[in-house]
Amino acid sequence: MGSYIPSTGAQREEMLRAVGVPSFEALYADVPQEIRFPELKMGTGRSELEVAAELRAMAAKNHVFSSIFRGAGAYDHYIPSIVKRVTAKEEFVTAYTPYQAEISQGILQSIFEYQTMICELTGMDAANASVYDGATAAAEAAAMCRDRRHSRVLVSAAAHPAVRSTVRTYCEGAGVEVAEVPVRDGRTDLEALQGLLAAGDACFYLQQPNFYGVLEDAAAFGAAVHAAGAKFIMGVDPIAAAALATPAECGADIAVGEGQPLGMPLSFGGPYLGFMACTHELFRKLPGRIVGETTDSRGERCFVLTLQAREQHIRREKASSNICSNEALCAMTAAVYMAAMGPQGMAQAAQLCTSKAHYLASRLGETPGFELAYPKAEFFHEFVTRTPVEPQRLLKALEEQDILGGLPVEDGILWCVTEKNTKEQIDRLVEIAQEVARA
Amino acid sequence: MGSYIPSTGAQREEMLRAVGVPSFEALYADVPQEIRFPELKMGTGRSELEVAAELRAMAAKNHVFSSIFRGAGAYDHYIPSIVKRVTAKEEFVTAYTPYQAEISQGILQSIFEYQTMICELTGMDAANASVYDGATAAAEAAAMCRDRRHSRVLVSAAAHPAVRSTVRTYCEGAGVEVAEVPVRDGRTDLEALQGLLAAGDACFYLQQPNFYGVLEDAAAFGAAVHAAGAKFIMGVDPIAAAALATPAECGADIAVGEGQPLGMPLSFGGPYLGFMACTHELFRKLPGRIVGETTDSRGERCFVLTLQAREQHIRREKASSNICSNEALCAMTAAVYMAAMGPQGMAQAAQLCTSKAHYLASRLGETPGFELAYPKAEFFHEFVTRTPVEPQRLLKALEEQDILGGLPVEDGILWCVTEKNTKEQIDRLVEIAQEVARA
Amino acid sequence: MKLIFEKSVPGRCCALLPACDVPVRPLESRFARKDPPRLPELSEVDLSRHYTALAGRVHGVNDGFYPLGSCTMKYNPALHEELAALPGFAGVHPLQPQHTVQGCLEVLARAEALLCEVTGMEQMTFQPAAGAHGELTGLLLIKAYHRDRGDAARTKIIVPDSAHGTNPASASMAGFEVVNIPSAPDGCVDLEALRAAVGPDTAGLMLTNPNTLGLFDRNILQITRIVHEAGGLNYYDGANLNAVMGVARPGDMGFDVVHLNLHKTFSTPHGGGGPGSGAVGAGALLAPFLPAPRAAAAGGGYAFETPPKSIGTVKAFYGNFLVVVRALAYILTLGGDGLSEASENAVLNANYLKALLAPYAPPACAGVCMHEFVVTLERLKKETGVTALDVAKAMLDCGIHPPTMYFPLIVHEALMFEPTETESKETLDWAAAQITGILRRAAEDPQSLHAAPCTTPVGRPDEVAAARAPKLRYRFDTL
Amino acid sequence: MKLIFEKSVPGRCCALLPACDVPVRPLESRFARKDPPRLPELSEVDLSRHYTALAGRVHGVNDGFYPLGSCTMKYNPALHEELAALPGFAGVHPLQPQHTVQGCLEVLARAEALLCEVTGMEQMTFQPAAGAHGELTGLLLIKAYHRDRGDAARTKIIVPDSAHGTNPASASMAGFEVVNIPSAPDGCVDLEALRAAVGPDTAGLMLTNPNTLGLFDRNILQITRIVHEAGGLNYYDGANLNAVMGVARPGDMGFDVVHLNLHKTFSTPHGGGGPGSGAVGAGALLAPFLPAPRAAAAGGGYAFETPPKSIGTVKAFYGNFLVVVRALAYILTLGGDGLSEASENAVLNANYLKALLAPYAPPACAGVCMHEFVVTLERLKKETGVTALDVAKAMLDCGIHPPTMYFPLIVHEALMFEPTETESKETLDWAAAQITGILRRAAEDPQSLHAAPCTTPVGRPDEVAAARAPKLRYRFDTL
Repeated sequence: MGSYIPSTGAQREEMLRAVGVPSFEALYADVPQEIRFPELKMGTGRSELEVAAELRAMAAKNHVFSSIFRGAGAYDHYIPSIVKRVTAKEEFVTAYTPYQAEISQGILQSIFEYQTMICELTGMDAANASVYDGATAAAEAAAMCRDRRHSRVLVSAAAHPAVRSTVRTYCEGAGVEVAEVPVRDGRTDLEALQGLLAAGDACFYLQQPNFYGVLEDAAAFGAAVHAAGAKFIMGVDPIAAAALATPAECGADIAVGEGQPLGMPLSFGGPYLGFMACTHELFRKLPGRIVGETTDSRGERCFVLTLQAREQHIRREKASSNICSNEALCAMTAAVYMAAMGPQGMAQAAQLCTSKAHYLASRLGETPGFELAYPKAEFFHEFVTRTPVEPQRLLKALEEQDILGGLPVEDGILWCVTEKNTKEQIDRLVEIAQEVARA
Repeated sequence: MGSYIPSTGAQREEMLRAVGVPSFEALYADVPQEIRFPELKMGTGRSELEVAAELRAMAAKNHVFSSIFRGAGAYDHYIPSIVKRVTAKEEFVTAYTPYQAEISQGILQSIFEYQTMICELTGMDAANASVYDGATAAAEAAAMCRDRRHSRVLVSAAAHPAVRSTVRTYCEGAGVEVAEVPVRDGRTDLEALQGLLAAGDACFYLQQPNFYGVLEDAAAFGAAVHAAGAKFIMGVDPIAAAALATPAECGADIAVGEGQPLGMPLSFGGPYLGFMACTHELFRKLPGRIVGETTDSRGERCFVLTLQAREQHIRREKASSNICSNEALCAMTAAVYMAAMGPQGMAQAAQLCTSKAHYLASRLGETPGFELAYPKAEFFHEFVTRTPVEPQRLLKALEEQDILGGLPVEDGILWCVTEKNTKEQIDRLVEIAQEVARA
Repeated sequence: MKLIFEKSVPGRCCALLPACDVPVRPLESRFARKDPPRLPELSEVDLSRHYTALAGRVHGVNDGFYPLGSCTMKYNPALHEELAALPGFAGVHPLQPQHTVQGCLEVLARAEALLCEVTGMEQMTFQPAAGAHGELTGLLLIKAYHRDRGDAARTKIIVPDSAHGTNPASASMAGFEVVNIPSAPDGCVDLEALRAAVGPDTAGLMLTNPNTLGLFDRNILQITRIVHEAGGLNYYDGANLNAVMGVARPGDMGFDVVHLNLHKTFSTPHGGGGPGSGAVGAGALLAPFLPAPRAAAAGGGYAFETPPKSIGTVKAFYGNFLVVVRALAYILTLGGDGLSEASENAVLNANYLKALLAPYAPPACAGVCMHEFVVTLERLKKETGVTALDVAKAMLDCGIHPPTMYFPLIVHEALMFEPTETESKETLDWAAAQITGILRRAAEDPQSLHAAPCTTPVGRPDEVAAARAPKLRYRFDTL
Repeated sequence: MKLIFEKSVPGRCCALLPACDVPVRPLESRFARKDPPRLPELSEVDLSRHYTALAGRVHGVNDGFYPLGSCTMKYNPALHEELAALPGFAGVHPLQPQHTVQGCLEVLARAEALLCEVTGMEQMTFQPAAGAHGELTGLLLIKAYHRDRGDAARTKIIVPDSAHGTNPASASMAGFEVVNIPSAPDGCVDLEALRAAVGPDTAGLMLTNPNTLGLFDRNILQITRIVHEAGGLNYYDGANLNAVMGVARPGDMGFDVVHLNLHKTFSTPHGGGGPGSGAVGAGALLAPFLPAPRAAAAGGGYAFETPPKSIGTVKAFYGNFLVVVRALAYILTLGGDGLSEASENAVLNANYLKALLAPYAPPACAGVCMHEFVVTLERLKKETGVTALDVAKAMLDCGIHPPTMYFPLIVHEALMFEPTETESKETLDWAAAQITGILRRAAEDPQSLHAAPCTTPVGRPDEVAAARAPKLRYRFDTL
């Protein structure tokens, strides 16, 4: 039987005697007899060899595609080896939340550095130590904007579906109204937003690039939202953020996003990372852990969890969020990733993504029927094409060649290209697409 | 271009100025002009992404079998996860030989512990910190036994071919005669050895279990060798050693072996580990690094490389071996493996190997033609069967089912079974063998 | 030590990405940012040493004893990390066709079945990423249930005052009004107070059992019955499940919904504050409301399905999947017998350590405890001036992670110890000797404890200054 | 700290292996051992903490500066470890059918071609596991060559007295007589002494260039010509190749055989003393004698072949294959331009550090050095009593791994620094400040240096006692 209990049978007997009870059974005297020691209907424990083999067999039932052209909220970027090596260090992996600053400086400093990098990436003034993912970051950001006079939450319909549904779930729980701003030609409809905005609105959430890969005229949305007295929340892709006008430059009050592209593997959807940053005016409303700099008893710089007066363990039902455990190791991963890439590497990644995505778009465009769904829009590394054949037929043909094609969406297929996709892979995809179109 | 040089171009210029030379070129003034700066005919440097993809593509050109029934000097044992995790720690991986004891206690202590475990496994009095592999361990052991009056080296022909050829290469270099003791019925011929033994013989090397998996009557060989005034060297499998009479019990003067089964992956043949242990009389002749216990300036127990007077950097041409770098990280791997397994786990591994090997032998035996080649011999986890069909035909059929069958040898096929082979795998192998035999 | 930004050298970099093998296509300039982010510029050797140095300034479970109460800091097996890193798990896109992710779906479905068996629930979601996230989810289920029944009056959640702070915060986030009820001195529910609190406005009760004083509430069946009879539902905060796996199931205790902290009870590592997994199990009443999607057996394989009355999603995709992989490996390793053995030994270890400390650190409650216990140093403080904080800080100098301090709030100068079952008798004996040594020293040399810790990389931080004038990011202009 | 045996508890274990699923078949009892080995009995948490503690007592390249002369302690990229662990490499049996190991053969063949290009050799073997093993192999090639020519008289190998100790030891192991020749004060070969030494009994010369004083022998072409004209062959000890990659090739210098330390020059980690790889390259004369087997292109793929006059094997299988994987990744990453850049910067770093130290630690030779340099503290010792050893030990307290001490033997109170190209200017500036600080302190407070180190886990060990009464294993009976 598998077990991670070090004390031997003899030691356990000795300990029971020291405690003064005759048996394990006696330790549970307070548990009502009728519900005590149920028979758990599951196998008995197994050896490491067996469990390893069984989980490996499960992993083998999944297909890992050798080239991936699907994004839609989870992106196949290159992960530098040093990122994996650093974040596998047992000290980082096995520690708890850094309550005891004196023996947690490694984690605290790494998060302080992470917060700084997120601020640099977004142009914002302050960042927290992470929330669960991009979708919950959006929901938490919306909650930050609510006050007695501002309640309704507006969300672009061009935001990721999971973001929209998560914001809705959170808001419905809190009894807050959510309204969606429609999409036109792959872009959020600014006029529609202006028509919708009303005095009691708390905020508007815009995703940049949006779910269809399209770049929005973010600053114009920011101006419109502020004119109505609401807050402007931008959800940004962190790789694109290295190249695009920052949320701060676009007038955002809060910037959030899914941090997975910053060094986290696809992992069937998690663990990922929600990052959150905001202006100086709002930082005391940020949810979750925040690390701050201070000095220790010896006068040296050190770091601590700070602003805890915001948090649930102090404020209890008056806290604006209940978050405590966040995604600290993912935040460290993002920090190591950004440090390894540096400003040059981030810019290079962004440029490779854009160039390769445009190359695929133009190559696909050689075949009639593969027109861009939103030809007037600028895009970063995702775009939608119409298809001359049923999308599923094309995707099946790609799958047979070990290629994960784009995601089927209303107007066709949503393709994604990253720095990992070589010209050879792209050309091969186009070749297959042409064959399928001809067939 | 790939590079691991941190100093920037500007810094390099500054450093050249500080050194007082105008250029890199000037640093190489002593290199004759006619051979300076050859054009290296190889590609320019590449990014990490590209190199990772290229090496992964090479790895993908190999086939990793899902079940392995081949041993013959490299064994597919289960490697506990903790072994990999511990030995991947960067401190252990990136340190040099522990010359500076004060900041190398981690490595020194782990090797001291390894030496102790090897002594326990073999029953011998002292062990070194490893040599390159089992074959070179045999060659080094033979060298330990030579003196002015004893020179010829006798080797069992039932030893692993690589051991025999390596001993021969080493001895030929040193101008020492090697003679092989023939095999009869899968066992080393004791009478032939007795006939061969002569006054000037330095040693006799016996492998237990031998290359054909067969257990030798080792003690009888020990007695015969000692009677002739020579030394008795035993080469042992370390998993079998947990169950078999120890080399010490068999009268060995030196015990050596291939340590790969102790937690090292198959790795296409290396890095592996040569372990060496000997009696108290011989320990000052052990080659290579040895760690010893002592006390530090504060009176505390600590560990150092010791007995360096044996070694090449002191004795130069009078040293009996030239070894310095050995397989320290593999030795640590073996130590972590043995500590994780403990005496119970080692005994269990040995019992599983033997039981499963005998199960395969008996199941194969159900099909006519798959007779044991050496039916009277006891075996540990390897055995030879004759085959009713051409061995290559059977092996090809197994390969098609993702099974690496045994190794073709003179008398048939040399099978190996370990604790990793499940009953299901064994039954499947037998089923295929029966099909091939019927076809 | 220096910040990573202070080690940055302009122009330095790692050579990670290739040159562009297609025509370079710059973004339209109107979309471009003005200045590049001031990320650090380092070589790989700089990075390696920076983070090696940071790792040396962290105490993890692999470094030593970590009896942090309520956090269940058990040992994290090496196997789990190996399995979670398998390309067959880590390399899978969440939106792949379902026939290409049957292994992932199997992980989710099997982990669900096993955890339902442990908790006595019907179905489970892995979407919540942490315990608090699970609480919110569970409360949204309760809310959806009452709404679905057309009962709009049930707007209140009852929370004992001994509860973790997340309970009231979660209830509030889910749009409930919180009714705090006082607990008995032993942290158990005051049945009279509960009876007085329930009514037609009761949506439910949130409870952790064993409670935050480490006691199993012997009235548990009455408590859940009172709430049920009032038309409310019972929420089980799984923070303390490590005491009762295979011993008693929340479902059998009368709970309708349970959240688990896989990163506590099921041995997945905590990562310095996440990623965790706050899986939520629902009984028959609440299962139809679970978040979507949920992996289920279908046609010889597995498929995602949406529960009929799903509350929607509480996170993108399916939760922290790789954490579930680890938890599944853990459960398969232990099996039913191993799970109860783990709980029994967690309880034994707590009682043993409590007994060793008792002469110097009086327990807040008499009798047998569950997997954790609370001591009060009120008298020590009165007699010597040494506080629970001082004692905790002195433990840092012994290489022991301090217990949870000043919680639960109902105990003065509280220290809450949770040794977990993965500590050996020797470790407990050693730790007890260290701690009693500190407590004895409190009388002889209180100043030395006020001055602790001395051997840590930094001394006590000035937390007040940190909060008063927050410095939340590195300021490049202060260079 | 405790030994692992002192942490053992009878009956404790890890649950690693399954129950037997076939009939248990005990070994015939006459073959069984009497007592089980006294291996330690621990749980996984014990193991994890034991080795975590040991790792904390090791200084690796990831921890900081490591200027150990002659050892080329450059940074070991993380990528290499990731690639070497790929199942496609680590999971391959050495005796698989060749069509199932084409990737492994490609690794060997491509690494061979690239390293031959760097060294100017024709063919290469990866069988030797370390530098010294490569020396033995190379000398056996020379021996086989002369024997093949029927020239039995060539029994002597010439070795300058500044050579690494492995050179004469290897020559002796290979059955040669060693002729030591004195070197010039700068460690270069004394041409007259060489001319006097060569003759019809000369099998060959062993040389490292740059030499052990860090100087490139400007007479190198004359030296190799003298040996060749006498009928001998030239052996290049590759220990110092890191100075001259892409700058000068041993083959072009006149060498017939070369060994490389992949774990030095080609950035594979040293593992605390191995596994390394002592690849041996042979020119046209010696290639036919290389060990068997050797991977070579064949029929669109790769196959093993046996060189026509092979000396046999010097190790089982094909050498430390996973080390070759790492070296190949390194060479592909750097490329031809990167290799010469690496050497140039290794040389620059050495000269820069030498310049910074020169005011306090006089170099043993004037002028430009190659990738390493030697200082002599003879005068310091005379004036202050502080020895090179004292200075080295004081460096431990600064977090710097000391340089190689008391080598080469021809320099008194020698310290040999090799910073390598992977150290930054800041690191060199910082280290120089630390070291010059120590050297200044030697005059003011020599006693503090005799007492160093103070901050390491242990103080200076009593090496004499260790050698006099060797304790080479744990004694259970002393418990």
